[in-house]
Amino acid sequence: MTIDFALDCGIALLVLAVAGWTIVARASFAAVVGFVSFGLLVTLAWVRLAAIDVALTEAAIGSGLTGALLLGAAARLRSNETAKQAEVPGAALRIASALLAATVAATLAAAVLLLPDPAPTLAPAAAANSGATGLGNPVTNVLIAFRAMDTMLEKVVLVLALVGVWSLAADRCWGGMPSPPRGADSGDATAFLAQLLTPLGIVVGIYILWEGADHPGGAFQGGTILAAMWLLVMMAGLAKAPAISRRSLRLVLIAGPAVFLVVGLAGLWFGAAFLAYPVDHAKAVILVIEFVMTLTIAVTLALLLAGPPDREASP
Amino acid sequence: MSILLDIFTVVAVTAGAFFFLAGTVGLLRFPDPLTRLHALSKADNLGVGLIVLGLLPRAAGPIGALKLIAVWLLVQAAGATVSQLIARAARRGMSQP
Amino acid sequence: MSATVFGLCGAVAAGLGLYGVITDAQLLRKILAFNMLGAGVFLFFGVVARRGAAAGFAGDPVPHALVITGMVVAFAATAMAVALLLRLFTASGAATFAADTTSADSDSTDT
Amino acid sequence: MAEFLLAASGFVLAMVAVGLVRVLHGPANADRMMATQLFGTGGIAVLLLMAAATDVTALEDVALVMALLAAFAAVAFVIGGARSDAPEPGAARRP
Repeated sequence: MTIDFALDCGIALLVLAVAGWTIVARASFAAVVGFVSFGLLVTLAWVRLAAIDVALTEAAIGSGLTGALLLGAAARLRSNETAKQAEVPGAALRIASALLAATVAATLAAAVLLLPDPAPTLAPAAAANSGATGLGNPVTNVLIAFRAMDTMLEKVVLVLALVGVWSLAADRCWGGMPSPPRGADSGDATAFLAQLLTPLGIVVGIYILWEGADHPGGAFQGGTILAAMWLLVMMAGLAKAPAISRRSLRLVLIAGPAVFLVVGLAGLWFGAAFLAYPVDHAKAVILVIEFVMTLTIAVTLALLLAGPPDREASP
Repeated sequence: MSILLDIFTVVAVTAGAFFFLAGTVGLLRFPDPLTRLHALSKADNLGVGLIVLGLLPRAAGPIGALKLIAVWLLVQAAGATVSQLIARAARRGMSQP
Repeated sequence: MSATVFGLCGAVAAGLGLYGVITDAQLLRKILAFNMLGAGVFLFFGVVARRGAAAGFAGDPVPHALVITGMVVAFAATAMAVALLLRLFTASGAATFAADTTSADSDSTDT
Repeated sequence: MAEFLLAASGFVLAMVAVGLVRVLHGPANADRMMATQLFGTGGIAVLLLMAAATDVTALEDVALVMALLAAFAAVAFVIGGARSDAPEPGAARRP
């Protein structure tokens, strides 16, 4: 028991130390490395909170993909950094914002300490209804069945964000290809790593998706791993980013929300309500949704990271 | 039998932890990025290997053991290649002041 | 007990993130700090979930699902913000808000 | 046995923490890139030990994902860091 507690305290202190270092670090590159370390430590915190599904998501999206995204931006903004470092705000503003931040942190901490006891929970409800879907992982049940509307709208948000990113392209590049960050001359080793890791990563991604039915895992985590592998191949220069005007690409992008909508409307037509799954085939329908969703998530996340197209489409 | 296996686990995990200690000491003591990388990648990979070895008797059946070995192989392969990448970056960084 | 530790940790991380969002001049660092603020708030959900452990689950699955959705949306928002920042940089050569007043000559394209 | 494994994972985590302090301190970007390497080995070991200590085999999947994403982040670091170290391609682009 005491070892447990000491380990928790150690992880928490480490998270905070890295967080503080990241905020005060001078160079952007250092700050992003600090942020990725922060994310991986928060993954350990989620593990200790017995939230394995969330830990998987944090490791994949919160740390890995976000880190790569910020790093790509930092590299492009590099020429700007030294010139603008003088623009730190004055001491008065910094003290005021430190006070504000401390107040917010103290309020949140007080809220943690004053949480009602016994805690309100929906776990019994989730357990009672888990028989309806035939899945063993309660988090997947909530995501795909009990709160399916949230998940469907989230897919729409992803596609909208991608539309937003693409709309920042220059006019002449519209329909062209994005250029994700690429190794200039580190050629061989990057290519080797991509060739080695990608097949393994695809297997792991599908495995995590498959496990998601009964154990921690699922479409988000699996899709993120697939996205990372695609990006790795593009970063190593082994594959080009697709032109965003490609019809097949766009079909994959809308497949996830579309399947969700079709199932939802079918539920309205044949059954009780929007997104009501057929009672006898709930598991099969959910697995189809998850599979299509994984593909859409993988492609959307990878393209979000690749940024707006900046090369004209080659004929 | 189970006591023997437990002793095996304790010995292997302790040895693995020792190599993590050695890697950290090397990281702290060595003078330049290339030697630090050497300490980190060599010692820590050995540490993971020994810890996986120690945990094998406790794995959930042959499938669980295979998964542990797969994790170890993945760490080995990725670690070796990533070290190579970082070493190149370090060399480039040193050649231009 | 351990849930409370991570709750306090999340609270402080959120505070640090907020401080970074306000005081860091570079927009990229603001985006990064905002993600840290978000991670702190997500941990808060984790505490509520852990305390709600019941019915044989180690935690309440509903907050877990909310956090997973939230993380994906946070990534989408971050990608959007980074794209806007890079566009601002190519259009005006600026990567801070302050540049609007200090180097007004360089960003005549936007106001 | 569970307590020994948990203590071992705490020890390895402490080693990762000390290494992280050293690595983040720099001074070269190449030092900072080692942070992923640190998590790619040390973080995996911590997770595997925790998995064995608590009998939650799903933690091994987290270890698997962390190993993959650490390698991915390392490639991003090396590419981004190389760009940051390279001489600037003609100062800021001004219209």
